[in-house]
Amino acid sequence: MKKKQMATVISQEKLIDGVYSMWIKTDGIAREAHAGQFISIYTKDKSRLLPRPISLCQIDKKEDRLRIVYRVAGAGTKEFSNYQAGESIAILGPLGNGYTIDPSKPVVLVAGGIGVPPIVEAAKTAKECGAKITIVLGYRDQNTFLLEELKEYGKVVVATDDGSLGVHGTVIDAMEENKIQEGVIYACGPTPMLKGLQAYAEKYRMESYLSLEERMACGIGACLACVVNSTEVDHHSYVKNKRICTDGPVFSGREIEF
Amino acid sequence: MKKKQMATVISQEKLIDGVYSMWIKTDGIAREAHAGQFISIYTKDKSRLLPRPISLCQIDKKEDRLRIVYRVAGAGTKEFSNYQAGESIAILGPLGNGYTIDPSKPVVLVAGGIGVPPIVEAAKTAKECGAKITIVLGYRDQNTFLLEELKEYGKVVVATDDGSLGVHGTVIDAMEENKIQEGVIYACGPTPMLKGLQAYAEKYRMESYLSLEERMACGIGACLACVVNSTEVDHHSYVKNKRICTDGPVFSGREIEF
Amino acid sequence: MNTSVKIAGVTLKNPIMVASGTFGSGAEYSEFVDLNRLGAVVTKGVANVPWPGNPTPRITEVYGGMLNAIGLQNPGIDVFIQRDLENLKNYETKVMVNVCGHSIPEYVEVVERLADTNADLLEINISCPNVTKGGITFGTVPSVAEEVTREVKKVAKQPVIMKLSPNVTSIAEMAKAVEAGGADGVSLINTLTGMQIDIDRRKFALANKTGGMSGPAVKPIAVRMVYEAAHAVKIPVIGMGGISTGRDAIEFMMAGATAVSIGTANFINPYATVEAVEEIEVFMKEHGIEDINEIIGCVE
Amino acid sequence: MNTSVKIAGVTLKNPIMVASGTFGSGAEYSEFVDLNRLGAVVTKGVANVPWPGNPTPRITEVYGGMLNAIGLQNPGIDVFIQRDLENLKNYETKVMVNVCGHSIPEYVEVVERLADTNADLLEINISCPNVTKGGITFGTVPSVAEEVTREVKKVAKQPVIMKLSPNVTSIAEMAKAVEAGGADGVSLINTLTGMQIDIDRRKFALANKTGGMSGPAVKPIAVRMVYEAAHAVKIPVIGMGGISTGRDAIEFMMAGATAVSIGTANFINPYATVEAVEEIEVFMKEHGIEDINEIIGCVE
Ligand SMILES: Cc1cc2nc3c(=O)[nH]c(=O)nc-3n(C[C@H](O)[C@H](O)[C@H](O)COP(=O)(O)OP(=O)(O)OC[C@H]3O[C@@H](n4cnc5c(N)ncnc54)[C@H](O)[C@@H]3O)c2cc1C
Ligand SMILES: Cc1cc2nc3c(=O)[nH]c(=O)nc-3n(C[C@H](O)[C@H](O)[C@H](O)COP(=O)(O)OP(=O)(O)OC[C@H]3O[C@@H](n4cnc5c(N)ncnc54)[C@H](O)[C@@H]3O)c2cc1C
Ligand SMILES: Cc1cc2nc3c(=O)[nH]c(=O)nc-3n(C[C@H](O)[C@H](O)[C@H](O)COP(=O)(O)O)c2cc1C
Ligand SMILES: Cc1cc2nc3c(=O)[nH]c(=O)nc-3n(C[C@H](O)[C@H](O)[C@H](O)COP(=O)(O)O)c2cc1C
Ligand code: FES
Ligand code: FES
Repeated sequence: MKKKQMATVISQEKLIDGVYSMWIKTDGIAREAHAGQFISIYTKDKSRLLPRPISLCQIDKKEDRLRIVYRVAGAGTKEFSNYQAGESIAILGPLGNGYTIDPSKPVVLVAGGIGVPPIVEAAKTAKECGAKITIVLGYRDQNTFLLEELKEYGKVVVATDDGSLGVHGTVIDAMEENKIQEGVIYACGPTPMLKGLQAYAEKYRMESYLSLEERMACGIGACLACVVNSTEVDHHSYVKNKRICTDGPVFSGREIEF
Repeated sequence: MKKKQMATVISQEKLIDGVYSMWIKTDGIAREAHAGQFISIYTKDKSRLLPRPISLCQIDKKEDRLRIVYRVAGAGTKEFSNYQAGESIAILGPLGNGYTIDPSKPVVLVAGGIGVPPIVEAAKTAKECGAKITIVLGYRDQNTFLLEELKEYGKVVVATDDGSLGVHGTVIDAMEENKIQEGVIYACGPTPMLKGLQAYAEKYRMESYLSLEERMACGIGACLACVVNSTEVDHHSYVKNKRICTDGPVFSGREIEF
Repeated sequence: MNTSVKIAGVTLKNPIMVASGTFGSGAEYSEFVDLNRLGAVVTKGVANVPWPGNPTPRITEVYGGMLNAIGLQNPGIDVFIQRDLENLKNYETKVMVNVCGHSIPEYVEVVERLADTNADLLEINISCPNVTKGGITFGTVPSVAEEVTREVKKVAKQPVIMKLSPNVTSIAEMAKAVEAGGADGVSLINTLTGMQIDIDRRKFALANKTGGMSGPAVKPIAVRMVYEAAHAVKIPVIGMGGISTGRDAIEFMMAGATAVSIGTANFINPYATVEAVEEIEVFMKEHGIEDINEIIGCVE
Repeated sequence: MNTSVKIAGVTLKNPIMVASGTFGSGAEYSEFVDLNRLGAVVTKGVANVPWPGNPTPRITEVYGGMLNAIGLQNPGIDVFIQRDLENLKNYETKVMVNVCGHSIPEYVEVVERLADTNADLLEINISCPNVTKGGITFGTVPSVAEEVTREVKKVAKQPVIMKLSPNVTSIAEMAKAVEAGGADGVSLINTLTGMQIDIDRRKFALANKTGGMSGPAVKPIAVRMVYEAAHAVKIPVIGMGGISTGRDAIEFMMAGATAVSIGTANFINPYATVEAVEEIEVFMKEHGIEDINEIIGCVE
């Protein structure tokens, strides 16, 4: 069940410039969460009132802890980056549908930039199911994060915008180069990347599951802020507008019209 | 010169329920301040933007430190009461005219409730000038604060609303009872008390200097929020509206029409 | 202690309602709050047919609130009656249905379809773009607002609450106009039109350029308008705009509101509504208020 | 890099001015900021004779801003010219004098008296209570606003900027009306009328019941209105309402303002104006903007 609750920061770590990793202790939210879901975090600065949606990077059900990895994009995430262990924060979650991993087919995890974090928990889940895992990661340059951790879960292919590491180009370029043409794509990253993957999946007749982003207010499907055009009518308004916060954030590539 | 600057909380202490004492280290403000002046303190909670005016209770010029004593009246002062040593706070000051003690006449310091704090520095100043000092303090009940400290500076007479300590009644009752009819009154406290003192001073042909309060925005005389009706035209608008933040907060009893 | 209030003959167990569009049709928030605790559930604006709404980004954050340009996305009256109103039959709370339209016939059609449903009250949102008048809203011209009211009243089986836009020179004139048209009550304020520009990208923050401002930042304007409307008309006023707590609700009631709606605050705290109900009870106890109706318009 | 802008033939060294009533006549803030750094100093509203203003409390705090009901206390035009304008001669900055009145003859009298002074621009505040029209403000009826403009223009020796009230249905109509009356520019927004009630004491927070809302909370409404006004008229627009920083100022300029005023932010940070001047320069460097005039109205 979704709830708003106070959680406690366990640890905060800077991964690279502008990207932070935080573990938080929840009161049951972690126990109910799974890969691909997100929480919304409230800021303390009262000039900003809406919570910030952040994906779950790791879920430790046993200890009821969550890990998030986030980029400082504005004042809200800047505030988060200043939290110290012991700090009490308000969160809402678990939100969204998350990834449903099909272990019977090769699992292709694809992520770009700040889309990498949710792939960690997805990889862990896939590995637990015994799936065959390939991981494709796109970064701006050689300042990567979570890369070493992800290597534990399967074969990792890297692409960088500036060519300083791995394939010079996008994750799509890397996938073409490595002939990754089988299995199911589970992806998270910027919209152009997801659009590219949708086409890639169609080209090779792969299934794809893409995690989308949009500005959110309620996070629970009530306000209709966070819609994306869908190929079929949605089950809320019957107008081909799916709600990313509840129908998603993970959608089949076939559901979405970018 | 007035300035806005960051200051550092040195210590915070609860005096009685709801009344706190805080020492802060300033960057020059304390050095330029004197008794009866005030500072304005900004809250960190961004829903509240205007600073809170608080009188100076003690001034340590040598160490560039100030002491304030304040009552939790609302959300702003509640926030202040949670500050810990080391906390950085924004302050504006020194503001207002303050008391000009005439050491050649008996000094009668009168304060009620949360008007007591500025009397401490006034007493110190008067003592340094070698004045004869009588202190009259009004409290709600026996839960007094700053009383012991003030006893160092002169004879102290106490009145309480419920009679649990000293004279049962107001500071005026205490003054009548103790036949305090000579010298100059320097006072701070709630408006009804100041009004009573104005009349008292007239009755016994004493001079009086009263420290007033009003809601403030700028604190420096620009916005005209904090006016009080005066007997003579003011030198800003020539309409008998003196500005408490700059023409005051201390006024001669003869200047004011309550 | 009595917390119940009456709006146009309909008794609410307490004055706390939700603001249309911020609470869906109750289903989503029922995971957080017991809908039975609310005075009424007010549903998202519904039209005669499904509306797709505006392109994204549909919302952005502003100091102390937000701008929205959802564009009244809704499934249309058919699905609404079958699914949303049906679901609300499971709760012991009143239902106010918010109605939108591009033209008077569209409003009338929706109101007619609601006649034999479990809707207790109708709230007519006249801040919708008016296609017959070139996109201006029905809610900014008194004579047009009066006309909508009159036509809706002709067919309505439930009491009609007209929801007023704050983007007007005189809210008192607007309230009087809809009262003259036969309204059974007014609710206000809808959102204030605002704009935000992303200066780094040189783009509007919202795809729609402008959006409606709501949240704590608008409260002082809303309280003033509720006060003015309550002093202009005899019909009851439902107050909203920036209410987050029970104390905020009481401020609106003292200004003249008979009931209040909590909107944007639900996004900030999904428990806001029930917490407000509790806070009102605490306030009443502390101040020895026997009947909440005592405080309505008590500050003159 | 050019930061200077031109308003009705008057060149400001940069677009940062102060909002009338929040900066006195500059003297008080000169202890904090070098007035020479400002595009212009805009003085507190001045009438033909001294006005005592309203009873206290005159201000109260609201979420993200404040309400004020100072009531235009001012020393009258005589003292103002002798003392305040005289003092401003010591600075190399432009001076815009804000003028208030209860009737057209009062406005005209003040404007005539300013003819041979060092005032560079006149800003006519038409949000004052209009005694001849029973207390409504001049600034909410287009025809009345146009008339004030026309009469003032007849006698004015300096360019006339009409300061518009946001408490209207259409700011575009108001801007067009004063343009038709001959205004050389418009400035907006003045404050939004708001109200606050102290529920524990069952009293209005302000002695005047209502007050004008200002501060960061009103910014989205102000940006929208500046955009609408700039698209409605050809004369320059001076934008204000919630500006605290250089980036806020740029947002208003991108919406169509040629210059901007900083008001309530001075109370929150007395250095706000000069800091904004600096921040604008930083933004221009970062974004390779050679001339600030490039960005005026650049977001369409
Ligand atoms: C389902 C979901 C999961 C997300 N997971 C992560 C994550 O794991 N790690 C991470 O770093 N970020 C994640 N984001 C993005 C994150 O929510 C935004 O970066 C954050 O809200 C920005 O807040 P701010 O106050 O720092 O910046 P703001 O000042 O609010 O905005 C800064 C910039 O971020 C953009 N932005 C603001 N809100 C959103 C939003 N809701 N979605 C997308 N962009 C936004 C704005 O367009 C603006 O350009 C996720 C977003 C969604 C919707
Ligand atoms: C010159 C001056 C010196 C002061 N010195 C002290 C002091 O030494 N110690 C102390 O405890 N208090 C002092 N005060 C009062 C103090 O400023 C207020 O209690 C404080 O601003 C309340 O802020 P808040 O956010 O806690 O409460 P709010 O929620 O803002 O208000 C709570 C209550 O306090 C009242 N209030 C708010 N602002 C003011 C104000 N500016 N002046 C008077 N009452 C106000 C309100 O009417 C309200 O009833 C002084 C005030 C002035 C003007
Ligand atoms: C996301 C969102 C959607 C809204 N949708 C509607 C709507 O469909 N119909 C309507 O009359 N008002 C709608 N409103 C306006 C609210 O009902 C309410 O009048 C306004 O938000 C002010 O209240 P608040 O500040 O408590 O949110 C909407 C507001 C928001 C924030
Ligand atoms: C205390 C105060 C006094 C004001 N006095 C005047 C005035 O005399 N004349 C005027 O035209 N506007 C006056 N205003 C309005 C401001 O000039 C400005 O239009 C408004 O406050 C919005 O800007 P801000 O949000 O930056 O403060 C006053 C505003 C405040 C807060
Ligand atoms: S954020 Fe409200 S519906 Fe998705
Ligand atoms: S607070 Fe602004 S003049 Fe006193």
